[in-house]
Parts: sequence; C-alpha cells; structure tokens
Amino acid sequence: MTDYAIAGRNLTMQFGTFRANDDITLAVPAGERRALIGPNGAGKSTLFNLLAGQLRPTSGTVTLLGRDVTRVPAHRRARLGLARTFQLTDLLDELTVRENVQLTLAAQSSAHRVFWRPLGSVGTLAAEADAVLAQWDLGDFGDRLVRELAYGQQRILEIALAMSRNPQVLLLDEPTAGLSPADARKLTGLVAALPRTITVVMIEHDMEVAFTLSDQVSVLQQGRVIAAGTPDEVATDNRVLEAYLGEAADA
Amino acid sequence: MLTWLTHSVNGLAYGSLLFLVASGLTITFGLMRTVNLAHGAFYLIGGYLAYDLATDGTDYWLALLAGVVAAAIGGMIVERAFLHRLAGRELPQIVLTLGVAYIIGDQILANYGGDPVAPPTPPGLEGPVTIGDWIFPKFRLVMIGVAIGLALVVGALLKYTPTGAKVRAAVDDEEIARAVGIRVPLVFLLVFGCGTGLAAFAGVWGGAFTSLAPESGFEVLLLALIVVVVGGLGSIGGALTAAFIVGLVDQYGKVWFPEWALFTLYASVAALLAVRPSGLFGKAVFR
Amino acid sequence: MQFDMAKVRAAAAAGAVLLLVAACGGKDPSAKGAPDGDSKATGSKGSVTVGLLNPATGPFAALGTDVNAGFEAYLKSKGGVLSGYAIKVAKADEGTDAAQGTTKARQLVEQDKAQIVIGLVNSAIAYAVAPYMEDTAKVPLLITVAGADGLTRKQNGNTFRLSYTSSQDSMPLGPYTCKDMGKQKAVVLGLDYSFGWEAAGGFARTYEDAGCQVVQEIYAPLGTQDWGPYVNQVKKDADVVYVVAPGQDGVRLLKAYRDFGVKLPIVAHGATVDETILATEGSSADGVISSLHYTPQIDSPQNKALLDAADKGGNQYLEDGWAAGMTLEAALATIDSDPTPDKIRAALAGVKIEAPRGPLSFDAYGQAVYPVYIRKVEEKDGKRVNSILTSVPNVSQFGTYDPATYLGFPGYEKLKGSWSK
Amino acid sequence: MRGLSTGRLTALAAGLAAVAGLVLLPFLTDSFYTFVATRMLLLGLFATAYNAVFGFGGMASLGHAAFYGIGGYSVGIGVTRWDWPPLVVLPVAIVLGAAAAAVFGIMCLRVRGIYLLLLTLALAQAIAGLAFYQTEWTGGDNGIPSISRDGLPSAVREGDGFYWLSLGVVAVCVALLWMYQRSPLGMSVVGVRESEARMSATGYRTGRLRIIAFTVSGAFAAVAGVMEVYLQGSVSTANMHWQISAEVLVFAILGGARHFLGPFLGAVMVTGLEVWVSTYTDRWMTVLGIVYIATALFLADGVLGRAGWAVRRAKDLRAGPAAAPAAAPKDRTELPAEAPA
Repeated sequence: MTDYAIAGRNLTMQFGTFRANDDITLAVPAGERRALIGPNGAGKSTLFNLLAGQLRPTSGTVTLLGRDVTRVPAHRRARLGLARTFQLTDLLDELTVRENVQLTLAAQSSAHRVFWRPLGSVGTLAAEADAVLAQWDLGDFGDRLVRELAYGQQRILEIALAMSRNPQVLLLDEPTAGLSPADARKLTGLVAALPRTITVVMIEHDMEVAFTLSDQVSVLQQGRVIAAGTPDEVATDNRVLEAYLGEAADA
Repeated sequence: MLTWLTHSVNGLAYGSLLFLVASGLTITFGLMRTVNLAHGAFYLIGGYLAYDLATDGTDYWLALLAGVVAAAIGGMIVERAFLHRLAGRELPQIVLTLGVAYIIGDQILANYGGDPVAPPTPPGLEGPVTIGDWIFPKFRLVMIGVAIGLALVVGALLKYTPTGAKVRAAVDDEEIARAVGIRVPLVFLLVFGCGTGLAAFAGVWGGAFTSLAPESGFEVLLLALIVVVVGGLGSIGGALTAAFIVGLVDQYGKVWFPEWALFTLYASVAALLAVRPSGLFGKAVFR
Repeated sequence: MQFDMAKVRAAAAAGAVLLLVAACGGKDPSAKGAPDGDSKATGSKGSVTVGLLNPATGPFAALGTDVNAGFEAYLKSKGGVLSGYAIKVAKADEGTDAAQGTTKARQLVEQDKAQIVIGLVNSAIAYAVAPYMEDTAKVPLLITVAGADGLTRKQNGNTFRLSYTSSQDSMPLGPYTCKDMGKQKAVVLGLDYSFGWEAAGGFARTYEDAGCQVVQEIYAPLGTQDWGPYVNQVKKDADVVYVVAPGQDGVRLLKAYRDFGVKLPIVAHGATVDETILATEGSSADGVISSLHYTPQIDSPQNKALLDAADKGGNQYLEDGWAAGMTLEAALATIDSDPTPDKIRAALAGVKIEAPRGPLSFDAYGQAVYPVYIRKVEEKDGKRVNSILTSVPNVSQFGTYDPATYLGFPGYEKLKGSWSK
Repeated sequence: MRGLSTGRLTALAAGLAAVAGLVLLPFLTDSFYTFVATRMLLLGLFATAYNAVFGFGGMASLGHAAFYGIGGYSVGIGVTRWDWPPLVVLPVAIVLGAAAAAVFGIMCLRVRGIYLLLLTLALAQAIAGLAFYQTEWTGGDNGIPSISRDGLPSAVREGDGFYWLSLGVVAVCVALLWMYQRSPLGMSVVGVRESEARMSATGYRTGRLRIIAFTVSGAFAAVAGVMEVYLQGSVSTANMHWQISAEVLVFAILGGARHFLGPFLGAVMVTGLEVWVSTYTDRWMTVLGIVYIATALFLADGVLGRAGWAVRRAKDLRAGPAAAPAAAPKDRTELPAEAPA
C-alpha cells in the first residue's frame, strides 16, 4: 500500500445529477510516469481536482504517500509533497515571473509569514528564485509580468513552479496543450528529464506525447476507467479505439 | 386571533410591495447581471411623474402609464448611452449607476423640493375592507394579488414566449445568440427598459403606500436588493417567495422585538448569504 | 518663527507639489464670492456677515430650504439692512453628516468671516458644530431647527435656539389631553430615535403629572416604510393615541392608522402634521390635535407680514428663518458700531421680540421661550389647516418645572418605555 | 548602473518636495484648507486601508463603513465614559476594527464577486442597526457629542497641530501598509486575488489569507475612524452609513485600485471636489454623480492607471525601434492567439 505514491480508490464525484467520476480507482506506484487519456468530458480534470484536493469526492478515498488525505485541503496536500499544474494556465498574471517563483518558494518555509519586509529581501528567497529561473531558462524574464510572457513560457513557468517545491508527486494537466510543436518538444524534453524520484501523473491529449512520456496509461471515458496498461497495450485496446473514434465522429 | 391574521396578511402585503420594487431588479440584475443601483431612482421618476400629473388632474391610469413609460425610456437611454459599454464589469456598473442615482435624486430634490409627496391611491382602492370584525386596507389586499399576478406574467413571458427565449439566450451566451441572429443589443435595451419601467410602476403604487421623498430611492433599493439576492438571482418565483418571507420576518420582527428591527433583518440576510451565497432558490454555484 | 516665515512660504510654495491645494481647485478665497445677498444695500452702521448653515441635500433639504427662504424673505422685506447694518449672507450646505457640517461651518467662519452662524437642522451635526463655534471659532450660533434637548442645557453658552427642544412643545399637550379633553388613558406611538423619545417624554411626563396614565408605548424605527404592524398593536381600550412622527414617517403613520380603521382620537407633536406634509397627508390628518409653537392660522400683523412675504404659505421652518432675521435685527439694534461676534453674542441673550409665533425671548440657557398653540387639523376653503384651539404663553424648555429639578431628571432616552409601567 | 540617474534624481526631488509641501502646508494656506487637508489625509488612509481588501485582495467590500465607524465609536465611548487617553483608545479601536473585519472575512469565505459585495453590505447594515438602537452606548442617531480632545498633548489638539498629528499617524499607517503589502504575506494576498486555486495548490491557506486581508484593512480603517472623530469631536450613525462604504469604493476606483497610492489620491480628489463644488452650488450631488459616471466610463483603471499607461506609451514611443530586445513584442502577439479558450 505504501508503495503507491498517490492513489484514488472508488472515487465518485456527483455534480447535481451529473456524475463526473464514477467509482474510479487509480493507484500510481512511486517513481512511475502515468498518463491519463480519454475524450473530452471523460472526467480527467475532475479526477485531478480530487487527487489534488480542489474538490472533495462524493465517496471514495484519496491517499498520498500512504496517508489518507481524503479530507485534507489542497494547501496541506501541497505541503505534504504534491504539486500540480493547471489545464488552462493559471498563474499569478499581474505579478512578475520572479514574484511568482518567490511566492512559491516562500510557501516552503516560514518566509510566507513575514509581513514586514519586502518579499524579495526575505532570507535567501531572492537568490533561490533566481536560481530556479536560471535553471529553467527564464532568467531574462524575471521582471516581466506573467501575462506578458508567451504561452509556451507560461507553461514552462508552471512546471518550474511545481518543481521548485521539490514535490514527490507531480500532477501535470495537459502540459503541452496549446503549444507550438517546437515548444511542445521542448517541454516534453523537460518532463522526460525529471528525476525518477518524482512520481508524475499527467493528463495529455497528444497521444504521441502521452505514450512517449509514460510507463503506464489509464483511459477514462464517461467518468470510468475503461482500460489501463502499458502504452503498447492501450494503443491496441478495442475499447480505447472505440472511445476515440466515437469522439472523432462526434466532432 | 384577528390581530395575528392582520399581522400575517399585512406582512404579505408589505412583501408584495417589496416584490413590486424587486421585480424590475430580478430582470436587470438577476437576469441581465447588470447591477443597477439607480433602480430606486427610476422608482422615484415613476412616482413623482405620476404624482405630478395626477395632482394636475390627469386621469390616474394615464398618469401611471406616463410614469412607467418615462422611466422605461430613461432606463433605455442609460443603457444605450452608458451601461452597454460596461457589460460584465460589475464594479464600473456600480459606480456608474450610483452616479446616475445621485443625479436623478438631486434633480428631483431641485425640482420638487424635499417635502414628501404621495401619488394617489388607485381609484376604487381607497379605504378598508371589512369582513365581520376584521378590517384591512383594500389597497394592500389588492397589492398581494398584483404581486402574484405580476410574478406569473413575467415568469410566463420569460419561459414560454419567443421573446423570453431570446432574452435567456442572449444572457446565457451572447456569442451564440448573435450567431443565431438574435439582435442582442436590442434585446438588452428592451429588457433594461422593462426593468426600469417596472421600477416606475412600483414607484407609483409603492409611493401611494409609503409616500415619496428624494431619499426614498435608496431606502427601497436596499430592500429590493435583499429580496433579489435572498430569492436567488434571476428567479422570479424565488424573488416573490423571498419578498413574502422578508415581509413576514420584518412584520413579526417589528411586533416581537422592535428595537432590533434593523439588526434582525440584515443579520439574517447576511447569515443566509454566508451559508448559501446563491440565495434560497438560486442554482448552486460551481467554482 | 517669524524670521523666516516669508521665505519658508516662498520657497516651499515654489518647490512643492501641492497636490492637496491643487485638488481644492486652487481656489483663491478672495475670488469666491463675497457672500451674496443684497450687494447694493449699504448700512449706516456698517455691515454684518451672516453664515446660513442649512441642509440643501439629504433628507432634511426641504426644511433647510424653508429656513433659508424665511430668513431671506425677512431680509428682503427690510431692504437687506437690519438695524443699520447691511447684511451679507454666506450660505453653505449642512449636508448629511458631521464631517460635512463642520467643514462648512469652518468655511463660513474662517473664510467668509461670518460673525454669526444661523441654521442647523440635524441634531447630530449641531452637536458637532456647536462646540467648534463656542471653543474654537468663538462665534455665536443661532439654531433654527435642530431639536435635541441637550443642545441648550449649558448656561452662558454660545448657543441660542429659536426652535423647540424636542420635548418643549409637547409639554402643554399633556395637561390639555388629560384635563381639557378628559382622556385618561393614552398610548404613545412614535419614532424610535432621540427626537421621538424626547417629544413623547415631554408629553408623557406632563400627562402623567396631570393625573392620567400612559398605558402603552410603541416605537418604530426612523424611516419605517410600513406602519401597519405598529398601528395594529394599539390597545383598543385606551382613550387617545399620542403620535410623534415628523416628515415622511408622519405621512405613512397616519395613512396606516386610518387604513386599518383604528378609531382612537389622535393627539400629536405638531411636527407630525405641520404644513410641509399636511397636504400630502390629506384626509388622514383630519381631526388630529397637536401642539406646536406656530401655525399659519395665527392672526397677528407679524404673522401676516410673514405670510405675505413667503409665496409658499407659512410653516414652522419659514417662521424659524423669519424669526431668526427678527432676532438678529433686535440684537444688532443694541450695537452701535463694530458688531463683533462677542457683541452679537452678548446682545442675543437680551433679545425680546414679537415674532409671528408671538412674544419670544431667550432663557438663561439660550433656549427660546414662546407661546405654544394647541391646534386641530380642519378643512378650510378646500385646504387643510391647523386651527388654533387655545394657546399657552411663555412655554420654556422646562415646561412648568423648576430648571434645577428638571435638569436632575434622567434623560428621556433612559425613560423611554418606562412611562407605561 | 542604477546610480543616481537624472530620472531618479527627479523622483527624489519630487518626493522631497511633496514631503516638504505636506509638512509645511499649514504655513502655506489658511486654517480652513488645513482642516480640509486633515480630512483628506484621514480619508486617504481609510481608502488605502480599504484597498488592502479591494485592490490587492480582489474583494469588493461594501461594508467598510462598519470598521470606520467602530473606530469612531471607540473614541466616543472610551473618552466620554472612561476618559481613556488616545494611547488606550487607539489600540482598542484597532483590535475592535480588526476583530469585526475578521468576522466579515470569515463570513465571506464562501462568497465572491457581487455576492461578497452584498454580504458585506448586509453585515455593515446590521452593525449600523446596532449602533442606531444601542443608544445607551452610542447615543443613537444624535450620536455622542462633545468628545473631548483633552487627552491629546496640547500642541496637537487643534488646527495646525492636529494636522501634523494626523500627518504623522497617516504617514506611519501608510508606511506600515506599504511594508505589509510588499511583504510575502501581502504579496500572497495578491496571489489569492490572481488565482486562488494556484495559491492553494502551492500550499497557501487561501481562506486564511482572505481573512488576514480583511483584518489588516479593518484595523487601519478603524485608525482612520478614530482620527476622524478626534477631528470632529462627535460620532454618530452617519459614520457608519453605507454611502461611506460606497464612497471609499469610488475613491479606490477613481484613484487606481491597482496602485498603492491610487485610493489615497482618489480620496483627496473626491473630497476636494466635494468641498470645492459645494461652495458654489447646492447641486453638488449632481456634479458628484457626473464624476462617478465619468469614472466608470473612462477611468475604470483609475487616474494612476491611466497615467501609468500614458507613461509606458510615451516610453515605448521614445524607445522606438532601437529599444532593447527586452520589449520583445513578438511574445505578446502569440499570447491571445494560442491561449486555449
């Protein structure tokens, strides 16, 4: 049981009459790369929100690093070692890139409680933040407002922020969505290069990316897991093909 | 026993007045999501104009109509000239309509003076009804019926007529509504005019109930806002129910603990909003 | 300090970013209006600047407008000259809160150099302005409407008041209701704020001291839209209902009272049925007996002069403004030259005039002593009026009580609710 | 490279001049304008405090008159009943204002946007209702008159002295707010404004941050209320009127809510305008209404927002094609096109 870095068991999420997740079980061992795929509306993002704590399940449990966190709010899960990115880039748009990093770092220590000194002058925040920026090739953009960044840079910043907190579990919600092919390749490379001590769960629409990056793939449809296995197994699964062809026909 | 009947019916009658005021707001605010703090000012326009005409000898119903039409046109002017530029931006809407309310209130003060005036009670509705030992003002009784009738009519218009469908479509998704050929700006203009026209109607009737002064605009506005929010934005039935509840709570609050009257009303509204932000009948809000 | 003052001014003024001053519109005080008024008038003894501080906005705007109109009408009738002094009027808007009220009071005194300030409707603002006038400005204040009892409870103060204290005009009504009308049990129905408690208290004290009983007290919040819940609570076995609700509240109260068919006769504080709302109240006011220091029905040359000059018909606020003009004239008559605020203050204390309301003088606390009229609403020539039933001369803020005894009573806000016990 | 460039020198000189102007104001103008300036300072502080919730916290409160009024009643009740000196009144007012604001914050945890606006309005109205009826304590509508300033040192009790006292208090408070706003705590409140989900996923307790924003704001709003009542010598329910809440909202918007000093500027402008216009006409409410409308239509980002925009534009123009590559206009064009809807 403790082998799983993050796991959801029998998760159901009901919105009014709509059941977004229906008895989903998903257990990801430590160090694994897991991709979640499935058509639009399959419940992938809802599942992410349940795992990260933005939503509380109607029923079912969530464990993080062996601990039951079903009732633990998002910010506490974050402190336990969970980091996530958002499907639609969700950064602090009106703050600078550097401030985004500094705030993320401040959450790791007592620095976030300081209320009398400027953010950049607290402890080693400034130096650490600059190191992160340099590491992710964002050094030139530190003073820019996030909303002024190119979209690809924003996606990279999201991952940089998530990684700056040294998470044990990283949830990536469509990291390459909306990126130009070049940016997507760059980002795929960055994710592939993440150390194996980190467990990564990602939602990914681009099959090629998903299959390249992942060890295991889970396929969701209409709120259920309809298939799971290695990329090769899933790629040949009839139900999966059907689900995707069905979506193609709809669109 | 009869006293309690009187209290209860009167609570409903007062609630009906609140609904008349709030009905326009449920449309402009609840449906269109346009915050109109000048709603009370249009209430004043209707009331003062009808008072002016009626005291000059104009037929009552004609005076009423003139007040409603004037406020509807005024509302449409404000919508066309200013508000439509601020679609979806609630804060500027608040500041703008507050400004409009200040101007209208101040101009009424300048033209009519600040002494209270009252449009006449509708002809035939003066005096009380007597049933056995029970005495109740006719006008107030009729007002309950008018409120319910108005709720039914507005609700049905929105639900079952093509115009209503257009309005809902325009509010739900402006892009798509445009795409299917609905003239969204026109729809918004007319709907806003209806909202301010209803405010004026409430001004004429409510003015006969409570009299009018330039300050009355804001007094009724706060109560109407409460009704709309408690009822749930955009729900006509909710607004009617909320109006009745607020009317009854207000009535019994005044009877049982008069010294806490203002506190009880606002504190209970605050408590409700804190727990159920979408009001009694509003749809749950997803975040 | 003096050595470099001029330099400091010059240097700082040249260099500073005077945002604050800029926001004031860079107004040059001397450019502003010399206080308006009849600029052509010249006085044989000089001139006096009068600050009129009454509301032009907010719920009391109508009252303020009437007071100003009354004062200006009197001034006009005298050609802009009172007792040999040309009167310059500086007008300011009292507004709706103390912040604005004191700002404008300061503007009148410090910029317009008013030698006396006349006005104030809102008691909360009067409470804020009066100490400034007395301690800082040292300019006399003549209050024309604000009613709070406490404003004129200090001897040798700087504050004078022509209008009633909230309880003053009610006091003659107590014995009248009990003895003359023979109504033994009264219900008090009034507004739940200081004016309401004080007015009701003045009635209740004198009524009970005359040997009758207040059997029930009902107070409704200021701005009550619907009086239905309150009028329905009135005990049916009482003999009379005492009502105090000025302005819009009075309109609503009387209408609800009649609509719900309550049959008990009404006695009222005069402000409940004064001429500013009587027409709007219409038939619902018929038969109401009330007490006030004024009614346009007074038959005297002084009142006729007022009614002739005011195109709107008389009311208590016009009379307050008019009487303020007469008071100032009487005070100035005793000053030969150089009417400083100190001289005006001293002169005011001794003023005795024959106002439209009747003989008027000030007590040792600066509060006017005057006749109070018991009036009844009747229809006359198609118009409702407050006809005089009788009058009580020389009513002071202490009624028939000894000032020292009266001042020892607890405040009416503490007594509210205890009359019926 | 950041040495004393001409730009910085100019800014420094302007700053010094502004400070000098503020300090010397009583010498430069008459007692009336000094009084008006005192009010502007206090309302400016109130607006700056308000903006900790509004501009920086992203929560449009329509209930701040409650905290302002609580500060005022602390003076009224403390001084008239127990003869408290200012050094007792002030901490009490700060604690009460902060506590009330914390309650507001807690009540508002689940609401956003227009609902938050209405909820804060209802809460403030409930408190104003209490103030109106608990006459034993508050004096009801007449309020508490004749509040003595004798507790203040005699040098700063009146006129110019009180102006300098206010200037000092306001300067200290504004400086504290400035430090708070730039600190990790203040910045994380801004973070919550930008994205609550992001902040909580980063490990911040966003609900608590919202409550903190209210608490800080309420505490300083109460200080403004305290000083205002020392200035006026009286307090009444008018100090809690909901239109005060609306006015401070307009201050913030008009001046520029995204700028630290914007609301202060807005307060100065509106107060000055009110005093100035009402000198010439009784219809100043109409003028104020026109200003509100113009603000909503043309100055939604405030005067400072407009000014900042103009300055940036001028800079861009001046820099022209030779500008440093940092301008990178290419990046900007990609943003809207590729962002998923």
